[in-house]
Amino acid sequence: MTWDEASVAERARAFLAEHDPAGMDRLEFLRARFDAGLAWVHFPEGLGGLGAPRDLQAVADRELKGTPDNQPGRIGIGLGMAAPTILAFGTEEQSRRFLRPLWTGEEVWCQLFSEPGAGSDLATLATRAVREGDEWVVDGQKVWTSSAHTARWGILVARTDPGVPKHRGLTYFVCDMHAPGVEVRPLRQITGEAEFNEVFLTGVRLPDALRLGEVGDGWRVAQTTLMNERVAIGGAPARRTMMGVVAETWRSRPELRTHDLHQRLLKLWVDSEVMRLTAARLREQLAAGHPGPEGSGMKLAFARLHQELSGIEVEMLREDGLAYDDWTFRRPDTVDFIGREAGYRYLRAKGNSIEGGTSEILRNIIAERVLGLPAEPRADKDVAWKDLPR
Amino acid sequence: MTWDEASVAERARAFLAEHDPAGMDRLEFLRARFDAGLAWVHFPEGLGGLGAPRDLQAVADRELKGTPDNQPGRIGIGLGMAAPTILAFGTEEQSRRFLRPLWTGEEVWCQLFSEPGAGSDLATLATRAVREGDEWVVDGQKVWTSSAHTARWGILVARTDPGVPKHRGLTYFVCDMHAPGVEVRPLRQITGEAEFNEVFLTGVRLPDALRLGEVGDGWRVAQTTLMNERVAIGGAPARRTMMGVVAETWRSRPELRTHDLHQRLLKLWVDSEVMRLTAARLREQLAAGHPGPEGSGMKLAFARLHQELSGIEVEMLREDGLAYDDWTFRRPDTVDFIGREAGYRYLRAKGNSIEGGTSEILRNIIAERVLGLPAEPRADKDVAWKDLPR
Amino acid sequence: MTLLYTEVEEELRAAVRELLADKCSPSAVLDRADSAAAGGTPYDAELWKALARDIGVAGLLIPEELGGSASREGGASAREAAVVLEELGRAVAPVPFLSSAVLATQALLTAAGQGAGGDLAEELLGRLAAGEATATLAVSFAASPYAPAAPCHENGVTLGEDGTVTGTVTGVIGAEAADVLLVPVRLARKTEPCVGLCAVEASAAVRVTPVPSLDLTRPIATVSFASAPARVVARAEGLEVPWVWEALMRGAGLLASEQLGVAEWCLTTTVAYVKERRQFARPVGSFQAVKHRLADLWLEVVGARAAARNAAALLAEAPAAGPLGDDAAVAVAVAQAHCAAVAVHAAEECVQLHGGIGMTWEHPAHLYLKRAKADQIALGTPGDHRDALAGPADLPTPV
Amino acid sequence: MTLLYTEVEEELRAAVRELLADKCSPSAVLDRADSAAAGGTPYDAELWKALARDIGVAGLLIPEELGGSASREGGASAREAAVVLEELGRAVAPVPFLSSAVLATQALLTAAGQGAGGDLAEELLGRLAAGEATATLAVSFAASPYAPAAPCHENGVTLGEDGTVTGTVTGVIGAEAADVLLVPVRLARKTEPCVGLCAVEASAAVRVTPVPSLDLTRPIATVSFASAPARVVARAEGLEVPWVWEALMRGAGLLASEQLGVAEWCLTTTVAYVKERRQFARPVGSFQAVKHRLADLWLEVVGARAAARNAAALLAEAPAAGPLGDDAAVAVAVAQAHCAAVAVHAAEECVQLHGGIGMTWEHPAHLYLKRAKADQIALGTPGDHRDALAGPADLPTPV
Repeated sequence: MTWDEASVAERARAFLAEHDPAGMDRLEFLRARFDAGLAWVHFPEGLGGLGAPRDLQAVADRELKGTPDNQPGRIGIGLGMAAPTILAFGTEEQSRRFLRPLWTGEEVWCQLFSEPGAGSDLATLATRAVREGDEWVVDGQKVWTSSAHTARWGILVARTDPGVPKHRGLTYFVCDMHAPGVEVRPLRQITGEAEFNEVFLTGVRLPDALRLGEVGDGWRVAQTTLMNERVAIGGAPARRTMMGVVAETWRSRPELRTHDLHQRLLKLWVDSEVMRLTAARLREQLAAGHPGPEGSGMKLAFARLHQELSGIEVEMLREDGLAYDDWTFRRPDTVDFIGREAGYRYLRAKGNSIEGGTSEILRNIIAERVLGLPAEPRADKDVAWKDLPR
Repeated sequence: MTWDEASVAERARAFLAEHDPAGMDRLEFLRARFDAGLAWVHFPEGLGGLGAPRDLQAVADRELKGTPDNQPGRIGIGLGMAAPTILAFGTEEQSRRFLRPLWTGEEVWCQLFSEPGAGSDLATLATRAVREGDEWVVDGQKVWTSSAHTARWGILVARTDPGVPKHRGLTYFVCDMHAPGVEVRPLRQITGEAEFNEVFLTGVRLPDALRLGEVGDGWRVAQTTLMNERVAIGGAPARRTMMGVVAETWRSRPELRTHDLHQRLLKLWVDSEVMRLTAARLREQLAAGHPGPEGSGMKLAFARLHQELSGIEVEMLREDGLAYDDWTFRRPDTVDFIGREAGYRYLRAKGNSIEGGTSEILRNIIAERVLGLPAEPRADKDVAWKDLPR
Repeated sequence: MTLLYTEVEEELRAAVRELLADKCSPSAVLDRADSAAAGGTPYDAELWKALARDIGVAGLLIPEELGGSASREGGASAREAAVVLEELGRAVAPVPFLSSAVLATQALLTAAGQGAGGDLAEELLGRLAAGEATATLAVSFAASPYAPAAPCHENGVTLGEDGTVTGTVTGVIGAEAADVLLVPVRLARKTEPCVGLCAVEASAAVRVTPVPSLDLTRPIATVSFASAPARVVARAEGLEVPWVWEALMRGAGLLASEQLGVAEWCLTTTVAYVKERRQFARPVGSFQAVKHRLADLWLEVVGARAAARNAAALLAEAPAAGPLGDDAAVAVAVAQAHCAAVAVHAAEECVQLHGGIGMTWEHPAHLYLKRAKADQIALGTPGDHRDALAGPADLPTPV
Repeated sequence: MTLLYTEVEEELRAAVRELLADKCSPSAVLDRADSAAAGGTPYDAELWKALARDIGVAGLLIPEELGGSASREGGASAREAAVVLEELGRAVAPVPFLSSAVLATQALLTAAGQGAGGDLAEELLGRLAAGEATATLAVSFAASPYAPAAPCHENGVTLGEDGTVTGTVTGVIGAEAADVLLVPVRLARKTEPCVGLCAVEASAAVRVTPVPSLDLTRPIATVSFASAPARVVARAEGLEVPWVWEALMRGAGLLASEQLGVAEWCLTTTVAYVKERRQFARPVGSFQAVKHRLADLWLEVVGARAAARNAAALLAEAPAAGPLGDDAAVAVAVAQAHCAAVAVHAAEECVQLHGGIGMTWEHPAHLYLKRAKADQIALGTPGDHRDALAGPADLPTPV
């Protein structure tokens, strides 16, 4: 059948009629919602969806408002990055095994991509995976891994063939974070928190059944993950925005107002509104099935806006801007770019133009893939990875 | 002898005592001033100077204030570019022949460097000079040549050996603008004026005596010219500045004032002041004999400032900004970036980041020569010019 | 409401673009600009006739019952007018669409909505829709929709007892092409300040003096009325001139789409040029600094499209006449504040990245630079529109 | 007057830089910041002693006759203090130079110049010059030199009949390291508003409460006086507190040199990193977009040096006490408006171009980002300094 607003709403109401959240265990309710295809309606039936248009998810969410949710903040990487990749490249078994506990939040996921020596140039990554019979033995170091300490699974890109050019020798795995040889160390950031981790992989044995996609096809699989990440970071409609937070400060502290700040805030208010409209138009395009290239652009705009706004807020606060709420070295479960105080927002926003693809890389992508400008002369395209200059 | 402020002032007063400008022909006065070494005191004796420190020129100028000048606006290219190059690379005969009429303004000079196919990448220029006995036969097309129609001489870079890499096959000449085969056509700009010309060189015969520097050494000679050009454009202390002009509009038209414009103008006033101080510090360094690399930076700052200020002025003028003073296709003798009306200033300023080295090229120069950052991978360094991809 | 383009809109765009490709090449526009600078008419009457009549762009905002194509049920609206303006901007086409089919038309629609003099307004709208006549609103193109004073006071055109108007208006666009001039006037016969909107047919009593203009493809002129016979289209008590403010606000909202078109041409043309132009044995467009600047510019243009579409969509939903709601007013201000700056930035980058050739009269880049800069001033500066947002955004001005 | 560095200044710089290279490595600074965050003292007493006594930086602004090295004839001046601040900024050195040797010292110099209480001021200046004592000015580091209200009113520290002071001051730098606190007070015994500057020796009656601060290497603290014994250094009628304004203005002018030092470290460190760091089999610093950004940043730093030197030179020429002339005031405002922004921009580019590593606590980049951002607020924001220029620049504020 083809789904529309009415039929999805109908199905959601029917589901609620049979499952009273008040009367059942939270997890049972979420599992039932998944099985009813109301988790992500654009996923196939049997995998938490109905094969319906993506934009009808809003209808299901509206109908199920107020019922227990899967705490998306805790499992953002699973929802935003692992799930679409598993759906696109996973086997039937893999999808059935992983998607349900991923969505219900029973199993947290993390991302094992970046390495100290491979940031923007991810494809040079050095973590090796060597095949031994039905297993792969993985050795290497990953970094910038959020939730690694709470994660059950990790999406991992490793080098399975150093003898071919860097993009061709990679393979994509699901890493068992409970396997022997997986060591997680917190990595403290300039905010004082350790939102991320370093992950050391030493002789970690992964069954071949945890491979996602073909051997040597890891780069293509990873692209799917990264595209989804950027849309997730830049594209989502925000309830509470950085502009809203800063405007609140402006309204509540008349004594801090100057024409200098006012003119700059008005400009940024316009920029925020333009970004909101651009994101709305992007979502319309996605819903209409022809995704525009605006995705990577949104993350660019988002980072610039967060950085300028949070910078103005600290400046505006004067003496209060000289203070910082808390330098304690802790490990937050969830991340809120606009949470805590102005100083935190300012420092945390600096990461927005680095994490998930630096703004420099995003500009390259736009220039080459959207505008069709020629690539830089490349020295590393056709050289075997092991022979690259280091 | 070593010159100081007192002795230069003394010499200037002595010169004036012997030469009463009121009592003699303007040109005679200028020739006498040149012969007295008071034209450019840092030039050697006999060539219009005293071999004195450059900064003592201010003393001579002060003493001779109010006497006939050489209309520097008319002969800027001769003074700013040709003269220092002739001094550095010319033979004794060439210096004696050219410098005096150059400085007095009897002979106007122009620059024959850029070509339609060789702008930022000047070294790829295609104008050929082929040796025939004691002469060179020149064929090619030059562009962006100001004063070409009034010029007696041009400084010319031409390719004398296409068989070697582009930088090594060039030779520098003084071009006789009255020679047969030199055709000058005005080139209209977006301002409506034709401040520049296209120059077509067809079988132009130049005696070898007009060669400046060694055969094949043209690139090095041209560098001297270009460095002097950039200092000339960015470094000179200005009586009337773009900031001054725009501030005048602000003061005289209270009804046009808004906080938006006010905040932007205050920022630019600070930028102008910082540029003035940077230029002053640069001149101090030059006078002290250790020139800083600030030179190319000044031209960058100068262009940005002119463009932002002239853009604000047109916006500030509202209905008056919709008008333009005059679109007549004419050929001005002198150029004044801040002359005429706001619309002209806005359009003319667009050229400031292109002429005499684009801002992009200047940033490359700063990054590589000042900061020592690695050059881009180059495909054209060791290839014979004739074999370069086109 | 959608921010995308509908199929109907894309068809309209295709028709306009095809016509412009045929009749409005850059060199043709440049030739006309030259002749205009030499005293010729700045507008292309033949091109305008083809647009207005054959394609019917003159009636996009005029209700079907008056001969136009606007209607609530699937007819045309501000959305279609916006698409036309995108194309006209992309071609810097010298036609009086904005002055006649948007500004003058909006003034008449507001007047018609008011009853008094409605018949005359409807008659005029009919002539405009049919392409029989071209009009303009005799108000300075630099007037801000937020300016407190009524323009008919600034320029002081008065309607005499004898039914003729006298006075001068400066900074008017489209006057050379106008058969009918709509001018806000003061009614002399009243002691009470009372204003009106008059329709004046072009005649010997109406002198249009072209002014050398920054924008070569849409110059301004000074219009002087010397006892010119006039008909009153609408009256109002007090100093309010709703027909003017409504027209300026809606015009500003649609101007954003013209600015989008200008910016798109500049981006596309520059990208194409840097792919071709080689320096240092590489395409200029392969240098990362150039690529990053064009990527940033692209992002600005993407934002401009979203903002311009939003303004057009909300204007399309607003009543044809009468004051705009807050949403529409905010959408107009946001679109102007953003798109005006983007068009100027795109044109400036276009000149810079073309290098020397971009500074020459022969290359069309300067036509776009001049249009973009003039549009930045037109119908309120970006600063005016930002200031207007302080209220709706609840960002109070410092005291 | 010269904008270059004199030989004497270069020798002083070399001595300071050598000491800092030895005693103030980034890791040492980071360790101290950690311990400070954990409640330890934020300042390095040993390093400060070496600077103050062995090199004698504490007395650079104090006249020779009082044991310092300042004099009109070839002695030290604001120029030398500026060079020291460049180096301290380059090392984000945790020493109370700005709070004691600049702000407190300037307040005392102004007081001494005024006669009344001059002896006490001179005695204190002698102790500071000798490095026997360290002081601070108990005024918020965020106070603007242009703020209309006297800070002693905002925080309301009062001097009682019994010669003790009571009250609280927030946002004070250098308090943890201060043996003497100079606090502007209201004199309780007068009905006429009358203010004074008091010297309070650190004691149990003076509570210094560190505040978790954005700037880890120069945190702020809250200072509470509970009937603390105080000596009056100076008095004034009305609400004027010249000692405070003069100190804040001169401090702002010299802070520009610290900002220059911060910006230089960030530029130099980033350039070195992008030369080493390879991605895509090339040094990151060979990518043109990175090169152009660093070229622009270099130009900003060049301008910052010219502006900071100009401010230092004009402060050096100004009388040690008393109101600054227009030239010096303009130089201070220009230097702050420019250098504050350059330091922040340089630190932000430093973090960005280091990529992930720049976001880690282990890398020193964040210490400079936090210092630069705090300095932007300190002693007047760039906006405050720009507004102060409207008069001298004759760019009247819109009404």
